Amino acid sequence: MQIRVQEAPFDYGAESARFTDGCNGIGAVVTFCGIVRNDGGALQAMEIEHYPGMTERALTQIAEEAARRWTLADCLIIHRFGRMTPGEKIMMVATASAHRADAFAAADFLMDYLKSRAPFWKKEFSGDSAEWVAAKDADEAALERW
Amino acid sequence: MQIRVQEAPFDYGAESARFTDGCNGIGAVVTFCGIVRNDGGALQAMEIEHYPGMTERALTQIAEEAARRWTLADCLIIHRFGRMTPGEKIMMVATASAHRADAFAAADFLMDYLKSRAPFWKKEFSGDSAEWVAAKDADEAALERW
Amino acid sequence: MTLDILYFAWLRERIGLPRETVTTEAATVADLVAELSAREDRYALAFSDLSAVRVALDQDLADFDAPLAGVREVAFFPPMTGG
Amino acid sequence: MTLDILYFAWLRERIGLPRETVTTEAATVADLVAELSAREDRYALAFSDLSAVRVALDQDLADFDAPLAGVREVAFFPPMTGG
Repeated sequence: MQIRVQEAPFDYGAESARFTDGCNGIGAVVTFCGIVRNDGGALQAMEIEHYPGMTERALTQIAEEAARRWTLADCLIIHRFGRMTPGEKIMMVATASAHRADAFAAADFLMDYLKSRAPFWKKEFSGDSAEWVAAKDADEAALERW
Repeated sequence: MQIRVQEAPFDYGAESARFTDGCNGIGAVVTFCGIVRNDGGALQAMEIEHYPGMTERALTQIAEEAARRWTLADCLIIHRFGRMTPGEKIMMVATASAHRADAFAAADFLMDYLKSRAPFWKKEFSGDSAEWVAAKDADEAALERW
Repeated sequence: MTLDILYFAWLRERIGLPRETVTTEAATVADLVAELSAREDRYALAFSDLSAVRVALDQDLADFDAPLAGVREVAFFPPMTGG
Repeated sequence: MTLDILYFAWLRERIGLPRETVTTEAATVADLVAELSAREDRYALAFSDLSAVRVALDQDLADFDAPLAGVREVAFFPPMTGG
Protein backbone atom coordinates (compact mmCIF):
# COMPACT_ATOMS: atom_id res chain seq x y z
CA MET A 1 0.00 0.00 0.00
CA GLN A 2 1.48 3.30 -1.10
CA ILE A 3 0.08 6.69 0.00
CA ARG A 4 1.65 9.98 -1.08
CA VAL A 5 0.43 13.50 -0.37
CA GLN A 6 2.58 16.10 -2.08
CA GLU A 7 2.65 19.58 -3.57
CA ALA A 8 4.87 18.64 -6.51
CA PRO A 9 3.44 17.30 -9.79
CA PHE A 10 3.67 13.55 -10.35
CA ASP A 11 4.36 11.66 -13.56
CA TYR A 12 1.13 9.75 -14.19
CA GLY A 13 2.52 7.53 -16.94
CA ALA A 14 5.68 6.65 -15.03
CA GLU A 15 3.76 6.02 -11.79
CA SER A 16 1.23 3.77 -13.60
CA ALA A 17 4.03 1.77 -15.22
CA ARG A 18 6.05 1.51 -12.00
CA PHE A 19 3.02 0.37 -10.01
CA THR A 20 2.05 -2.22 -12.65
CA ASP A 21 5.56 -3.60 -13.07
CA GLY A 22 5.97 -3.72 -9.29
CA CYS A 23 3.03 -6.15 -9.10
CA ASN A 24 4.97 -8.70 -11.17
CA GLY A 25 2.31 -10.55 -13.14
CA ILE A 26 -0.74 -9.97 -11.02
CA GLY A 27 -3.33 -9.98 -13.81
CA ALA A 28 -5.33 -6.77 -13.55
CA VAL A 29 -4.48 -3.15 -12.81
CA VAL A 30 -7.00 -0.30 -12.76
CA THR A 31 -5.89 3.31 -12.48
CA PHE A 32 -7.84 6.52 -12.10
CA CYS A 33 -6.43 9.98 -12.78
CA GLY A 34 -8.20 13.21 -11.74
CA ILE A 35 -7.35 16.25 -13.83
CA VAL A 36 -8.11 19.98 -13.32
CA ARG A 37 -10.96 20.62 -15.75
CA ASN A 38 -10.65 23.11 -18.52
CA ASP A 39 -14.33 24.11 -18.31
CA GLY A 40 -14.26 26.12 -21.51
CA GLY A 41 -11.36 28.32 -20.42
CA ALA A 42 -13.16 30.12 -17.55
CA LEU A 43 -11.09 28.51 -14.80
CA GLN A 44 -7.65 30.05 -14.32
CA ALA A 45 -6.37 27.99 -11.41
CA MET A 46 -7.37 25.77 -8.54
CA GLU A 47 -5.93 25.62 -5.06
CA ILE A 48 -6.19 22.56 -2.88
CA GLU A 49 -5.92 22.92 0.88
CA HIS A 50 -5.49 19.86 3.06
CA TYR A 51 -5.08 18.85 6.69
CA PRO A 52 -1.52 17.54 7.08
CA GLY A 53 -1.45 14.46 9.25
CA MET A 54 -5.13 13.69 8.99
CA THR A 55 -4.87 13.45 5.20
CA GLU A 56 -2.36 10.61 5.28
CA ARG A 57 -4.29 8.96 8.10
CA ALA A 58 -7.63 9.14 6.25
CA LEU A 59 -6.14 7.86 2.98
CA THR A 60 -4.47 4.97 4.79
CA GLN A 61 -7.76 4.03 6.48
CA ILE A 62 -9.61 4.14 3.14
CA ALA A 63 -6.94 1.97 1.46
CA GLU A 64 -7.01 -0.50 4.36
CA GLU A 65 -10.78 -0.75 4.08
CA ALA A 66 -10.46 -1.48 0.35
CA ALA A 67 -7.89 -4.19 1.10
CA ARG A 68 -10.32 -5.76 3.60
CA ARG A 69 -13.21 -5.79 1.12
CA TRP A 70 -11.38 -7.02 -1.99
CA THR A 71 -8.40 -9.24 -2.76
CA LEU A 72 -5.72 -6.76 -3.76
CA ALA A 73 -2.05 -7.31 -4.49
CA ASP A 74 -1.36 -3.60 -3.95
CA CYS A 75 -2.89 -0.15 -4.11
CA LEU A 76 -1.51 3.34 -4.62
CA ILE A 77 -2.93 6.78 -3.86
CA ILE A 78 -1.14 10.00 -4.84
CA HIS A 79 -2.91 13.31 -4.10
CA ARG A 80 -1.51 16.78 -4.61
CA PHE A 81 -2.22 19.98 -2.71
CA GLY A 82 -1.42 23.60 -3.56
CA ARG A 83 -2.01 25.56 -6.76
CA MET A 84 -2.74 23.86 -10.09
CA THR A 85 -3.84 25.02 -13.54
CA PRO A 86 -6.31 23.39 -15.98
CA GLY A 87 -4.99 20.17 -17.46
CA GLU A 88 -2.72 19.45 -14.47
CA LYS A 89 -3.12 16.07 -12.82
CA ILE A 90 -4.55 16.40 -9.30
CA MET A 91 -4.38 12.84 -8.09
CA MET A 92 -4.34 9.18 -9.04
CA VAL A 93 -5.28 5.86 -7.55
CA ALA A 94 -4.18 2.43 -8.76
CA THR A 95 -5.29 -1.04 -7.70
CA ALA A 96 -3.83 -4.43 -8.63
CA SER A 97 -5.59 -7.77 -8.31
CA ALA A 98 -5.63 -11.22 -9.84
CA HIS A 99 -9.17 -10.48 -11.08
CA ARG A 100 -10.45 -7.44 -12.89
CA ALA A 101 -13.69 -7.22 -10.91
CA ASP A 102 -11.76 -6.68 -7.66
CA ALA A 103 -9.41 -4.13 -9.23
CA PHE A 104 -12.34 -2.15 -10.71
CA ALA A 105 -14.48 -2.22 -7.56
CA ALA A 106 -11.59 -1.26 -5.28
CA ALA A 107 -10.51 1.70 -7.46
CA ASP A 108 -14.12 2.93 -7.70
CA PHE A 109 -14.51 2.57 -3.91
CA LEU A 110 -11.23 4.39 -3.20
CA MET A 111 -12.38 7.32 -5.33
CA ASP A 112 -15.82 7.53 -3.71
CA TYR A 113 -14.38 7.52 -0.20
CA LEU A 114 -11.48 9.78 -1.00
CA LYS A 115 -13.91 12.39 -2.43
CA SER A 116 -15.98 12.66 0.73
CA ARG A 117 -13.75 11.39 3.55
CA ALA A 118 -10.22 12.65 2.89
CA PRO A 119 -9.61 16.23 4.12
CA PHE A 120 -9.01 18.13 0.87
CA TRP A 121 -10.77 21.33 -0.14
CA LYS A 122 -10.73 22.90 -3.59
CA LYS A 123 -10.88 26.62 -4.33
CA GLU A 124 -11.38 27.78 -7.89
CA PHE A 125 -10.03 31.02 -9.34
CA SER A 126 -11.80 32.49 -12.39
CA GLY A 127 -11.45 36.12 -13.41
CA ASP A 128 -11.76 38.20 -10.23
CA SER A 129 -13.56 35.55 -8.22
CA ALA A 130 -12.23 32.86 -5.91
CA GLU A 131 -14.75 30.30 -4.68
CA TRP A 132 -14.59 27.20 -2.56
CA VAL A 133 -16.01 24.24 -4.47
CA ALA A 134 -19.20 22.98 -2.81
CA ALA A 135 -19.44 19.29 -1.99
CA LYS A 136 -21.90 17.49 -4.26
CA ASP A 137 -24.83 15.60 -2.77
CA ALA A 138 -24.09 12.95 -5.41
CA ASP A 139 -20.64 12.38 -3.93
CA GLU A 140 -22.05 11.74 -0.46
CA ALA A 141 -24.79 9.55 -1.95
CA ALA A 142 -22.16 7.52 -3.84
CA LEU A 143 -20.90 6.15 -0.52
CA GLU A 144 -24.14 4.27 -0.07
CA ARG A 145 -23.21 2.01 -2.98
CA TRP A 146 -20.62 0.24 -0.81
CA MET B 1 -11.79 6.53 -30.36
CA GLN B 2 -8.53 4.65 -30.79
CA ILE B 3 -8.40 0.89 -31.49
CA ARG B 4 -5.12 -0.94 -31.97
CA VAL B 5 -4.56 -4.67 -32.47
CA GLN B 6 -0.89 -5.53 -32.65
CA GLU B 7 1.70 -8.22 -32.03
CA ALA B 8 4.32 -5.83 -30.64
CA PRO B 9 4.47 -4.88 -26.94
CA PHE B 10 3.07 -1.47 -26.02
CA ASP B 11 4.34 1.00 -23.43
CA TYR B 12 1.54 1.11 -20.85
CA GLY B 13 2.86 4.16 -18.98
CA ALA B 14 3.52 6.16 -22.14
CA GLU B 15 0.14 5.21 -23.66
CA SER B 16 -1.69 6.16 -20.44
CA ALA B 17 0.08 9.52 -20.29
CA ARG B 18 -0.44 10.24 -24.01
CA PHE B 19 -4.14 9.37 -23.80
CA THR B 20 -4.65 11.51 -20.69
CA ASP B 21 -2.74 14.50 -22.03
CA GLY B 22 -4.57 14.19 -25.34
CA CYS B 23 -7.87 14.76 -23.53
CA ASN B 24 -6.72 18.23 -22.47
CA GLY B 25 -8.36 18.81 -19.11
CA ILE B 26 -11.31 16.45 -19.28
CA GLY B 27 -11.52 15.64 -15.55
CA ALA B 28 -11.40 11.87 -15.20
CA VAL B 29 -9.42 9.08 -16.85
CA VAL B 30 -9.74 5.38 -16.00
CA THR B 31 -7.35 2.82 -17.41
CA PHE B 32 -7.26 -0.95 -17.19
CA CYS B 33 -4.23 -3.09 -17.94
CA GLY B 34 -4.36 -6.87 -18.37
CA ILE B 35 -1.14 -8.73 -17.60
CA VAL B 36 -0.07 -12.35 -18.20
CA ARG B 37 -0.35 -13.94 -14.76
CA ASN B 38 2.59 -15.44 -13.05
CA ASP B 39 0.48 -18.15 -11.36
CA GLY B 40 3.29 -19.28 -9.09
CA GLY B 41 5.76 -19.89 -11.91
CA ALA B 42 3.90 -22.79 -13.59
CA LEU B 43 2.98 -20.85 -16.71
CA GLN B 44 5.78 -20.53 -19.25
CA ALA B 45 4.06 -18.62 -22.00
CA MET B 46 0.73 -17.69 -23.48
CA GLU B 47 -0.26 -17.41 -27.10
CA ILE B 48 -3.15 -15.28 -28.27
CA GLU B 49 -4.83 -16.06 -31.56
CA HIS B 50 -7.26 -13.61 -33.10
CA TYR B 51 -9.47 -13.12 -36.15
CA PRO B 52 -7.90 -10.31 -38.18
CA GLY B 53 -10.55 -7.98 -39.51
CA MET B 54 -13.31 -9.14 -37.20
CA THR B 55 -11.19 -8.18 -34.16
CA GLU B 56 -10.96 -4.52 -35.15
CA ARG B 57 -14.62 -4.55 -36.18
CA ALA B 58 -15.79 -6.05 -32.85
CA LEU B 59 -13.64 -3.69 -30.75
CA THR B 60 -14.93 -0.69 -32.70
CA GLN B 61 -18.53 -1.80 -32.15
CA ILE B 62 -17.93 -2.28 -28.41
CA ALA B 63 -16.28 1.15 -28.11
CA GLU B 64 -19.13 2.76 -30.08
CA GLU B 65 -21.66 1.14 -27.76
CA ALA B 66 -19.77 2.53 -24.72
CA ALA B 67 -19.79 6.00 -26.32
CA ARG B 68 -23.58 5.71 -26.79
CA ARG B 69 -24.19 4.71 -23.19
CA TRP B 70 -21.88 7.17 -21.42
CA THR B 71 -20.56 10.67 -22.04
CA LEU B 72 -16.97 10.06 -23.07
CA ALA B 73 -14.36 12.47 -24.35
CA ASP B 74 -12.36 9.58 -25.78
CA CYS B 75 -11.59 5.90 -25.38
CA LEU B 76 -8.64 3.70 -26.28
CA ILE B 77 -8.30 -0.07 -26.69
CA ILE B 78 -4.95 -1.75 -27.35
CA HIS B 79 -4.89 -5.57 -27.55
CA ARG B 80 -1.93 -7.75 -28.46
CA PHE B 81 -1.84 -11.14 -30.15
CA GLY B 82 0.97 -13.70 -30.46
CA ARG B 83 3.27 -15.12 -27.81
CA MET B 84 3.73 -13.50 -24.38
CA THR B 85 5.43 -14.47 -21.15
CA PRO B 86 4.30 -13.91 -17.53
CA GLY B 87 4.38 -10.26 -16.52
CA GLU B 88 3.93 -9.02 -20.10
CA LYS B 89 1.08 -6.62 -20.71
CA ILE B 90 -1.63 -8.18 -22.88
CA MET B 91 -3.97 -5.26 -23.39
CA MET B 92 -5.24 -1.97 -22.05
CA VAL B 93 -8.34 0.16 -22.22
CA ALA B 94 -8.64 3.81 -21.26
CA THR B 95 -11.70 6.04 -20.98
CA ALA B 96 -11.91 9.81 -20.45
CA SER B 97 -14.93 11.71 -19.21
CA ALA B 98 -15.85 14.90 -17.37
CA HIS B 99 -17.19 12.70 -14.56
CA ARG B 100 -15.55 9.76 -12.85
CA ALA B 101 -18.71 7.62 -12.77
CA ASP B 102 -18.90 7.61 -16.59
CA ALA B 103 -15.19 6.87 -16.97
CA PHE B 104 -15.37 3.94 -14.49
CA ALA B 105 -18.57 2.44 -15.91
CA ALA B 106 -17.38 2.69 -19.51
CA ALA B 107 -13.99 1.06 -18.79
CA ASP B 108 -15.68 -1.74 -16.83
CA PHE B 109 -18.19 -2.25 -19.68
CA LEU B 110 -15.45 -2.27 -22.34
CA MET B 111 -13.60 -5.00 -20.44
CA ASP B 112 -16.70 -7.16 -19.94
CA TYR B 113 -17.65 -6.99 -23.60
CA LEU B 114 -14.12 -7.35 -24.89
CA LYS B 115 -13.66 -10.54 -22.82
CA SER B 116 -16.67 -12.31 -24.33
CA ARG B 117 -17.33 -10.57 -27.65
CA ALA B 118 -13.96 -9.79 -29.24
CA PRO B 119 -12.41 -12.74 -31.16
CA PHE B 120 -9.31 -13.52 -29.11
CA TRP B 121 -8.36 -16.97 -27.82
CA LYS B 122 -5.66 -17.72 -25.27
CA LYS B 123 -3.50 -20.84 -25.18
CA GLU B 124 -1.35 -21.50 -22.13
CA PHE B 125 1.97 -23.37 -22.20
CA SER B 126 3.16 -25.01 -18.96
CA GLY B 127 5.77 -27.77 -18.90
CA ASP B 128 4.87 -30.18 -21.71
CA SER B 129 1.24 -29.17 -21.96
CA ALA B 130 -0.46 -26.57 -24.13
CA GLU B 131 -4.10 -25.85 -23.38
CA TRP B 132 -6.69 -23.48 -24.70
CA VAL B 133 -8.09 -21.36 -21.89
CA ALA B 134 -11.77 -22.13 -21.33
CA ALA B 135 -14.21 -19.24 -21.27
CA LYS B 136 -15.56 -18.57 -17.79
CA ASP B 137 -19.29 -18.65 -17.13
CA ALA B 138 -18.69 -15.61 -14.91
CA ASP B 139 -17.43 -13.65 -17.92
CA GLU B 140 -20.58 -14.37 -19.92
CA ALA B 141 -22.72 -13.63 -16.86
CA ALA B 142 -20.93 -10.29 -16.39
CA LEU B 143 -22.55 -9.02 -19.59
CA GLU B 144 -25.93 -9.10 -17.91
CA ARG B 145 -24.89 -6.25 -15.64
CA TRP B 146 -25.16 -3.79 -18.53
CA MET C 1 -22.87 -20.74 -53.41
CA THR C 2 -19.17 -20.45 -52.53
CA LEU C 3 -18.16 -19.69 -48.96
CA ASP C 4 -14.85 -19.00 -47.25
CA ILE C 5 -14.86 -20.95 -43.98
CA LEU C 6 -12.43 -19.98 -41.21
CA TYR C 7 -11.56 -21.99 -38.08
CA PHE C 8 -9.88 -20.64 -34.95
CA ALA C 9 -8.25 -21.99 -31.77
CA TRP C 10 -9.06 -25.66 -31.04
CA LEU C 11 -11.53 -25.85 -33.93
CA ARG C 12 -8.65 -24.97 -36.28
CA GLU C 13 -6.46 -27.60 -34.60
CA ARG C 14 -9.09 -30.39 -34.68
CA ILE C 15 -10.12 -29.75 -38.25
CA GLY C 16 -6.48 -29.29 -39.20
CA LEU C 17 -6.72 -26.18 -41.33
CA PRO C 18 -7.25 -22.45 -40.75
CA ARG C 19 -9.52 -21.86 -43.75
CA GLU C 20 -11.05 -23.47 -46.79
CA THR C 21 -13.42 -22.59 -49.59
CA VAL C 22 -16.53 -24.73 -50.01
CA THR C 23 -19.34 -24.84 -52.49
CA THR C 24 -22.62 -25.59 -50.73
CA GLU C 25 -26.37 -25.29 -50.99
CA ALA C 26 -26.80 -25.15 -47.17
CA ALA C 27 -29.57 -22.72 -46.22
CA THR C 28 -28.44 -22.05 -42.65
CA VAL C 29 -25.33 -22.31 -40.48
CA ALA C 30 -26.80 -25.48 -38.92
CA ASP C 31 -27.21 -27.01 -42.40
CA LEU C 32 -23.58 -26.18 -43.20
CA VAL C 33 -22.38 -27.72 -39.93
CA ALA C 34 -24.36 -30.91 -40.72
CA GLU C 35 -22.89 -31.02 -44.23
CA LEU C 36 -19.30 -30.59 -42.95
CA SER C 37 -19.81 -33.12 -40.11
CA ALA C 38 -21.04 -35.72 -42.64
CA ARG C 39 -17.91 -35.19 -44.72
CA GLU C 40 -15.18 -36.42 -42.35
CA ASP C 41 -14.70 -37.49 -38.72
CA ARG C 42 -12.49 -34.52 -37.86
CA TYR C 43 -15.39 -32.18 -38.67
CA ALA C 44 -17.90 -34.35 -36.79
CA LEU C 45 -15.55 -34.32 -33.79
CA ALA C 46 -15.00 -30.55 -33.90
CA PHE C 47 -18.73 -29.89 -34.15
CA SER C 48 -19.85 -32.62 -31.71
CA ASP C 49 -20.76 -30.11 -28.97
CA LEU C 50 -22.20 -26.98 -30.54
CA SER C 51 -22.69 -25.33 -27.15
CA ALA C 52 -18.90 -24.86 -27.20
CA VAL C 53 -18.85 -23.38 -30.71
CA ARG C 54 -19.53 -19.81 -31.81
CA VAL C 55 -20.13 -18.64 -35.36
CA ALA C 56 -19.62 -15.34 -37.18
CA LEU C 57 -21.08 -14.47 -40.57
CA ASP C 58 -19.07 -11.87 -42.47
CA GLN C 59 -17.36 -11.00 -39.17
CA ASP C 60 -20.50 -10.48 -37.09
CA LEU C 61 -21.55 -12.98 -34.40
CA ALA C 62 -24.56 -15.01 -35.50
CA ASP C 63 -26.75 -17.94 -34.41
CA PHE C 64 -26.73 -21.45 -35.86
CA ASP C 65 -30.16 -20.92 -37.37
CA ALA C 66 -29.02 -17.81 -39.28
CA PRO C 67 -29.50 -18.01 -43.08
CA LEU C 68 -26.42 -18.13 -45.31
CA ALA C 69 -27.95 -16.26 -48.26
CA GLY C 70 -25.61 -13.43 -49.30
CA VAL C 71 -22.88 -14.45 -46.87
CA ARG C 72 -19.25 -14.59 -48.10
CA GLU C 73 -17.30 -15.59 -44.96
CA VAL C 74 -18.26 -18.02 -42.18
CA ALA C 75 -16.04 -18.43 -39.10
CA PHE C 76 -16.25 -21.11 -36.40
CA PHE C 77 -14.47 -20.73 -33.06
CA PRO C 78 -14.77 -21.43 -29.32
CA PRO C 79 -16.10 -18.82 -26.85
CA MET C 80 -13.73 -15.87 -26.75
CA THR C 81 -11.12 -15.48 -24.01
CA GLY C 82 -9.49 -12.10 -24.62
CA GLY C 83 -8.73 -9.31 -22.19
CA MET D 1 -8.51 21.40 29.43
CA THR D 2 -6.37 22.87 26.65
CA LEU D 3 -7.24 22.15 23.01
CA ASP D 4 -5.61 22.94 19.70
CA ILE D 5 -8.37 24.06 17.35
CA LEU D 6 -7.76 24.01 13.59
CA TYR D 7 -9.87 25.65 10.87
CA PHE D 8 -9.77 24.83 7.18
CA ALA D 9 -11.06 26.30 3.90
CA TRP D 10 -13.84 28.89 4.31
CA LEU D 11 -14.03 28.30 8.07
CA ARG D 12 -10.40 29.38 8.30
CA GLU D 13 -11.12 32.43 6.14
CA ARG D 14 -14.24 33.50 8.08
CA ILE D 15 -12.69 33.02 11.49
CA GLY D 16 -9.49 34.60 10.23
CA LEU D 17 -6.93 32.16 11.58
CA PRO D 18 -5.74 28.63 10.80
CA ARG D 19 -5.35 27.47 14.38
CA GLU D 20 -5.53 28.57 17.98
CA THR D 21 -5.13 27.08 21.42
CA VAL D 22 -8.09 27.42 23.80
CA THR D 23 -8.69 26.49 27.41
CA THR D 24 -12.22 25.23 27.86
CA GLU D 25 -14.47 23.14 30.07
CA ALA D 26 -16.75 22.19 27.13
CA ALA D 27 -17.93 18.59 27.46
CA THR D 28 -18.80 18.01 23.80
CA VAL D 29 -18.01 19.44 20.38
CA ALA D 30 -21.43 21.14 20.39
CA ASP D 31 -20.58 22.81 23.72
CA LEU D 32 -17.28 24.04 22.28
CA VAL D 33 -19.03 25.43 19.19
CA ALA D 34 -21.52 27.27 21.45
CA GLU D 35 -18.68 28.70 23.56
CA LEU D 36 -16.73 29.91 20.49
CA SER D 37 -19.88 31.33 18.85
CA ALA D 38 -20.65 33.32 21.99
CA ARG D 39 -17.16 34.81 21.92
CA GLU D 40 -17.20 36.83 18.71
CA ASP D 41 -19.39 37.40 15.63
CA ARG D 42 -16.86 35.85 13.24
CA TYR D 43 -17.22 32.53 15.08
CA ALA D 44 -21.01 32.83 15.25
CA LEU D 45 -21.04 33.48 11.49
CA ALA D 46 -18.73 30.58 10.68
CA PHE D 47 -20.80 28.17 12.80
CA SER D 48 -24.23 29.57 11.84
CA ASP D 49 -25.10 26.52 9.67
CA LEU D 50 -23.64 23.40 11.24
CA SER D 51 -25.02 21.20 8.43
CA ALA D 52 -22.18 22.72 6.36
CA VAL D 53 -19.50 22.02 8.99
CA ARG D 54 -17.59 18.82 9.67
CA VAL D 55 -15.46 18.09 12.72
CA ALA D 56 -12.48 15.82 13.40
CA LEU D 57 -11.18 14.89 16.85
CA ASP D 58 -7.51 13.98 16.89
CA GLN D 59 -7.70 13.56 13.10
CA ASP D 60 -10.71 11.24 13.01
CA LEU D 61 -14.12 12.39 11.76
CA ALA D 62 -16.58 12.79 14.64
CA ASP D 63 -20.11 14.01 15.40
CA PHE D 64 -21.05 17.24 17.17
CA ASP D 65 -22.29 15.34 20.19
CA ALA D 66 -18.93 13.57 20.65
CA PRO D 67 -17.27 14.09 24.07
CA LEU D 68 -14.04 16.10 24.23
CA ALA D 69 -12.53 14.23 27.20
CA GLY D 70 -8.99 13.16 26.33
CA VAL D 71 -8.98 15.00 23.01
CA ARG D 72 -5.94 17.12 22.06
CA GLU D 73 -6.82 18.44 18.59
CA VAL D 74 -10.19 19.59 17.22
CA ALA D 75 -10.56 20.55 13.56
CA PHE D 76 -13.52 22.29 11.87
CA PHE D 77 -13.94 22.33 8.11
CA PRO D 78 -16.52 22.17 5.31
CA PRO D 79 -17.48 18.89 3.56
CA MET D 80 -14.45 17.55 1.70
CA THR D 81 -13.99 18.08 -2.02
CA GLY D 82 -10.88 16.12 -2.96
CA GLY D 83 -10.27 13.71 -5.82
